Amino acid sequence: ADVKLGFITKFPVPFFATMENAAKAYAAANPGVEIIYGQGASATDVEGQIALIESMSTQGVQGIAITPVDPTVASALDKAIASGVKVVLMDNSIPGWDKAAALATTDNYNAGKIAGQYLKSVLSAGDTLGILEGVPGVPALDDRVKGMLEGLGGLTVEVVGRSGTNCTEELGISVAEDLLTANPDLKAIYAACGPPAAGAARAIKNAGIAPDKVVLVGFDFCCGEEEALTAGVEDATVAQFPAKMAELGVDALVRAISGEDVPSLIDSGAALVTLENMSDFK
Amino acid sequence: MKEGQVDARFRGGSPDMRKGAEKGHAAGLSVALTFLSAGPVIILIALVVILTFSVPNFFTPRNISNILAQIAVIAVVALGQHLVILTRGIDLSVGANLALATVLGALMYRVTDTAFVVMATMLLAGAAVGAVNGLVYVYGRLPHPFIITLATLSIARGLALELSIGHTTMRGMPATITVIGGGTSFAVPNSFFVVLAVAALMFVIARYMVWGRWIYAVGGQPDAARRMGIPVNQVIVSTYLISGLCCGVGAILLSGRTEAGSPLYGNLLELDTIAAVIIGGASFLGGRGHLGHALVGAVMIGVIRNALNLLNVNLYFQLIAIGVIIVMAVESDVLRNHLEARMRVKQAGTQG
Amino acid sequence: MKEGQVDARFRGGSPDMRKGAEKGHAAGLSVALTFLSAGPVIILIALVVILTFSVPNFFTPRNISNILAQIAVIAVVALGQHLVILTRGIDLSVGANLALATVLGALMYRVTDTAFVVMATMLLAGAAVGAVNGLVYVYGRLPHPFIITLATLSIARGLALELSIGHTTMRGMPATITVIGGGTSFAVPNSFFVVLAVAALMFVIARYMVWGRWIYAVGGQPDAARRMGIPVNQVIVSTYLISGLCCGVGAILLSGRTEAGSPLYGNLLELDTIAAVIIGGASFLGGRGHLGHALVGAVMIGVIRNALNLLNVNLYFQLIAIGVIIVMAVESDVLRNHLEARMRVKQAGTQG
Amino acid sequence: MTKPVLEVRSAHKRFGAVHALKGIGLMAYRGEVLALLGDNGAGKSTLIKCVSGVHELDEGDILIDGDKVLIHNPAAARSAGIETVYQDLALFDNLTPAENFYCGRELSFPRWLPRCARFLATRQMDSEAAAVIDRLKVKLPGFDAQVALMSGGQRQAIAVARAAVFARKVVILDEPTAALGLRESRKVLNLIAQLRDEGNAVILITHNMEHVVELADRAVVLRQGHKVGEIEKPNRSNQQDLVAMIVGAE
Amino acid sequence: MTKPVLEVRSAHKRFGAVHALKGIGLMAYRGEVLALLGDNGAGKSTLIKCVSGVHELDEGDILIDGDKVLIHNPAAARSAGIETVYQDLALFDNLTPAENFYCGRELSFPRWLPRCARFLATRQMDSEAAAVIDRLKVKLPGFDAQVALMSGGQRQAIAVARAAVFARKVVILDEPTAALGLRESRKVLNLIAQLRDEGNAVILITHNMEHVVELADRAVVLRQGHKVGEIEKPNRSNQQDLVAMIVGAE
Ligand SMILES: Nc1ncnc2c1ncn2[C@@H]1O[C@H](COP(=O)(O)OP(=O)(O)OP(=O)(O)O)[C@@H](O)[C@H]1O
Ligand SMILES: Nc1ncnc2c1ncn2[C@@H]1O[C@H](COP(=O)(O)OP(=O)(O)OP(=O)(O)O)[C@@H](O)[C@H]1O
Ligand SMILES: [Mg+2]
Ligand SMILES: [Mg+2]
Repeated sequence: ADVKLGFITKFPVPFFATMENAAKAYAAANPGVEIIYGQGASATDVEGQIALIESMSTQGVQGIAITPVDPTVASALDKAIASGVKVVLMDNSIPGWDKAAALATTDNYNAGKIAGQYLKSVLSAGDTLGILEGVPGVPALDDRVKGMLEGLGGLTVEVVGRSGTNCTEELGISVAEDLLTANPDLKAIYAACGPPAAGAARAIKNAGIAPDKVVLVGFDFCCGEEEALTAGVEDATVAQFPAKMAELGVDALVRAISGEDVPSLIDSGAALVTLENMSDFK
Repeated sequence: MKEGQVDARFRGGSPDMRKGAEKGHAAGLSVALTFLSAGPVIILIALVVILTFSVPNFFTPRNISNILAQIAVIAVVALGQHLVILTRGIDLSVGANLALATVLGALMYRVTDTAFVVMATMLLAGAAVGAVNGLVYVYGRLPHPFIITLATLSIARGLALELSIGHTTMRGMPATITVIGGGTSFAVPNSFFVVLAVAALMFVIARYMVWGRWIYAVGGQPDAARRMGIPVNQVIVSTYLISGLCCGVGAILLSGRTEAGSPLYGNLLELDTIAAVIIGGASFLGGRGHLGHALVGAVMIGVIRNALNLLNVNLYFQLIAIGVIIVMAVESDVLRNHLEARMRVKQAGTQG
Repeated sequence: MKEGQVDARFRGGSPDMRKGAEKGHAAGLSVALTFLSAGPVIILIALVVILTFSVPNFFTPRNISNILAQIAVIAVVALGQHLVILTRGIDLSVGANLALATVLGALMYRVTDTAFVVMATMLLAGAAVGAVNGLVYVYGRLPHPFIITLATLSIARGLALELSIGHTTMRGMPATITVIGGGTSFAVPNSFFVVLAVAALMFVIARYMVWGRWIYAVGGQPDAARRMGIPVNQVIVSTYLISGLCCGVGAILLSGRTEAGSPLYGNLLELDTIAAVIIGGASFLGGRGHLGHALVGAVMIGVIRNALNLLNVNLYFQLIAIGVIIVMAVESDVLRNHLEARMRVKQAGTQG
Repeated sequence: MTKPVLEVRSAHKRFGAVHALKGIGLMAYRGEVLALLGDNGAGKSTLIKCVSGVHELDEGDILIDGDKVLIHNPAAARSAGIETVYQDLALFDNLTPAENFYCGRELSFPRWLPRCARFLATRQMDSEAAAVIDRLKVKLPGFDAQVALMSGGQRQAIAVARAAVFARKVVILDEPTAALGLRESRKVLNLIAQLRDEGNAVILITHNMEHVVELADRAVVLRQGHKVGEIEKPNRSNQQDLVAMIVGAE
Repeated sequence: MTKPVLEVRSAHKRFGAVHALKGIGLMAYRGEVLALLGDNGAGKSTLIKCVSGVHELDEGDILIDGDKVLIHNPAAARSAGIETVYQDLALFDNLTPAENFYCGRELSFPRWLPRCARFLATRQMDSEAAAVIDRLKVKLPGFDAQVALMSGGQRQAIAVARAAVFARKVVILDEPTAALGLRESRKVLNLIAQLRDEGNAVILITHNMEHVVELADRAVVLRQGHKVGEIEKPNRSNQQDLVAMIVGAE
């Protein structure tokens, strides 16, 4: 192969599996490109990603495309760059670190705004909103919440709950149940990732609340959200385009290695998914 | 730790011991003692009373029902974990085991929608991982079950991820399973009845069956058990098998509740279940402790989490609060134990 | 488990015991025995040899240097964990403790860039959490350290998250810390020298100082230690304190390596360090085991992970492979022990 | 002489570098008390642990009623009719005396189920254990207290009583009176006589010459893993020979 | 009579419902062996555990050299000059005999450091422990073997020797010869005599009347937590009285 690349994703959820598959498709379509893959074990596996960066450098890759799980993998990337490896970030940036050849991302903050704008369109001032956060401390997931709040754009809703779910369905159900118990007249729930959104849908169903009484907005369009949308319990979600993100990221990396100029920010975009346009996103 | 403490702990541990001294005597003391000797349960009751008055919506039928549904999985798996801990062991693999079982169940659902077959798959999967734990530990003559159950944690999680189609949540479960895991009867979650049934079965085994007696004997003094002709190896293997089976039951409950199987389920379940067992008042010493402890501990964890959610406590502060409350709960039980021991001395004194 | 095994374990555990029988005798046997009695180290060496021949790029100076840097944190924290395990305890809080220390260090860096102050902050933070563990456990008369260290796990993680609110990143560390945690000397990571220094210090304490002897005594027979006038409580508290201090050292190494602090660091470090201690051949029984064990175990874990990364094994399969390899490593050590015991009998036979 | 119910032939046992038994032979007959004597570390406990299945012999044979048997675990020994009171008692600290009594051989029902799946006949076990304890006139602080809290003597009494209940062929007692008071010692000695009269072969390990002289029909002396002598009908007059054998020519 | 070095006054101790000591008084004098007798469960071990700081008395006083002292932990007892050989020995299975000897009172240097931070004087401890073991003529399988693997007698010998080394005022021995062979028993008895001659008050708990008659200057008898009698100079002729006291009027 002409170029050997490393492709590192965060942790085992479908989103990153989709990215990996897209990269594999890219490699298959471009015979000169060889890609080796790595993945962290969990949403907080910083040390795992660092070890992957190091061992890929050891194996002599010319470039690494990575979805950094945490800003603090930067110094490992610095070392790789110092030894002549090109780096492309995907999914999210590393604030204050500008040595990447390019960043291919859905801006999570902007994507969160999309959800916020949707909520603004269906809620009125003074309504209650519960938030199911993702993994506490992970910037990309925090951005989704911050962006949503920004997207509400001046509409004053009352945030009656913010709990972490570790992006799991189990905790999503429990936390949503407790939200509904504490606030029987809850108007809306926003979940920062897919599994807890599906969990919240189930909690609403279990509580015997009519599907149209609570506005449920999720993120990721995965992991059971499709069924929830179909059933009418979930009202909307935000989809990213992981395959596109991966393809663009790897492509930018290959071009950067061959000396071409690449744009430093590549936005793969995000879009609002509702029952009506759902079929376009599968 | 302290020698004097041993007495108190033993007394706390064994319901049998209490009967001895309870005949006649100063009524007040006696009432207080009966109350105190109820063990960790009274800490739980105290907690519930406090929360009822301080947390709005806490003591409502709907919320109670929610709590019961939320703790069902932890409770069932903690019961199995307790058996393992009774034999001085530990089972770190429970969470991954449960995840693998739900994935296999979901795969089986793609083949057939007969609820029985899907349930059997999950139970078998759980038991199989448990059996591997027990067999490798005992016949591999490993120094401690920590290693093998840590290994199966890793292996089962890997397998579950590998097997789950698209490495993700797999939707769909037979209706019966959904009813068991997610339905309610008389406003009480069905899963709670499953917990009760498993607990009752375990209680009968532990208390009235030869095999249960052997578990206590093996936990109490493994060497002596061997010398008394108890099949120590088989007993130990059986506890891991049962723990695995409980993971299978937990898998049925969870996948019924979520109508799905997922390789990500059961994250950190090992810490939750061990904590439940220990909070409930069991001991790592082996051979000591009542199975009810595990239930009490699981309910306590569930109640605390639920109350913090109801109170809209900020996420990070929840982590801090859970830590503090758990220590306080255990510490109150320690103090309760001391109080009980002291009152017992006093009572004996009044009897002359 | 089996009674016969006890001998083998003791023999494996204590280097002191071996001296006794080693005088004169059939040369071949003797060589084989010396080799076997090196303990888990030979399993590690065997592993490295296998990997050198089967994994490209494995035995290169650069990769070895990487491995050493990767294991430094686990190794340092495992040393402290080992002390705790020697007294029959467990410290679940190490990962969260380390994370909190890095966050506090990063915050302190925003105040001053004096490396000494930042390092002192991290060490103090680590020691403080450790002291809380020890003090609450001992003076709260808790039945087992599991509860309190699980609670501080939760509390420290929550505090670390709470403190880092408003900082998108906690990047930036004084140059000295970056050099310690991330630099190399003679192509060897500086962090490795720190590990060696900590290990050497601990070794001297454990082997040559009164306090180390007391740790072994308390671990071996807590009751007897109390009767012999050893300040059991203080000794136990001190082990948790040291374990916390090791987390502080780990925090310096990690934040130096990443040039940042983060509340997410040290995830599951408790399982890794306990596994390192146990894989290295120590025992949960208390009072048994050489501190070198923890190092060997940490290196073994690091080597396995690194080799799987080099082989580009996918994550799911890595999880499976790590589980299998760890069990195999421990099992080989068990078999090595048996072989050693058998050869020793044979050797004694040839002597008449 | 009749056939020995238990015979050990040229038994060897090593623990690592320690050669604890160096070719020991032994015979025990029904209706007879055999005293096994020797100084500390002579190998007495090791020998009887091999017979009762705790250790396996490195070399040598064990014969029961003249047939070679393989005793590779304690269950095998117990089902071959060998009951043992261990020097360390092998009691379960977390169980009550009654539970200790029947541990490993619980009375249970229904019979057609495999052992481990049967229900405990708790009431029956309690009353039978109480009867035995009563017969031995041991005072316990409470019959449903855990054994952990009992005095050394009380614990020893429980262990001896347990073996007595199940005795069928051979009863081995490793220093059964070591921790006992005068009254309890007397009871145990009476019990040993009774076990002998019931036709058991009793092997008694003790350091108490009084007891040997009073009860033993034969005495075997071990020293440093060797059998150094055997005396028929020990009594006051040959007691000195015994002591000399035990202590060794000095 | 001289002043007692150790005095216990109306000691009471309860364990839950068990009233183990019911107002016991006791005096021990320097240069004298006091036998503490009583049947199993009489409260002997409880009494001496209270004196050596393992338990605290519920009521009653302990006086040393005539002064009331508070002994609330074993370290206090040891530094008040009370050495104890416990019935369960209190040995460290994971340490070698020499390490056991000095455990809690390690020889160490440099002196100006706080105790716990000093270095172990390993060589010196090894040689001194070896000398004591030698004097007691105990055979150990290897001087650097762990205590876990030693026979009951060997363990007991180590525990007794440990107390002997540090004896200063009062030495308490709870059934020290229970597990010992003839030779080792003799050595321990000689040691007791020696401790007495060195001016210690020795309190000996035993069930062996031979040893009482041979060594004791005075005997105190407990029964069910009460002190039921005291006999000066026990000998063959009043031995029967002692036995009657121990067993109780029946
Ligand atoms: N499990 C073991 N491992 C190693 N050595 C052992 C083991 N058990 C016993 N020994 C050694 O074997 C020898 C014989 O011990 P044994 O316990 O049989 O003596 P004994 O005659 O019963 O002495 P005592 O009268 O003190 O009980 C001793 O030197 C002892 O240290
Ligand atoms: N820690 C404890 N908790 C509860 N009861 C105890 C405890 N220790 C002793 N006892 C009880 O106190 C009573 C006296 O016991 P102690 O051990 O003092 O007897 P002893 O005279 O030493 O007997 P022996 O000769 O058998 O050793 C016994 O009934 C015993 O069961
Ligand atoms: Mg013996
Ligand atoms: Mg006693």
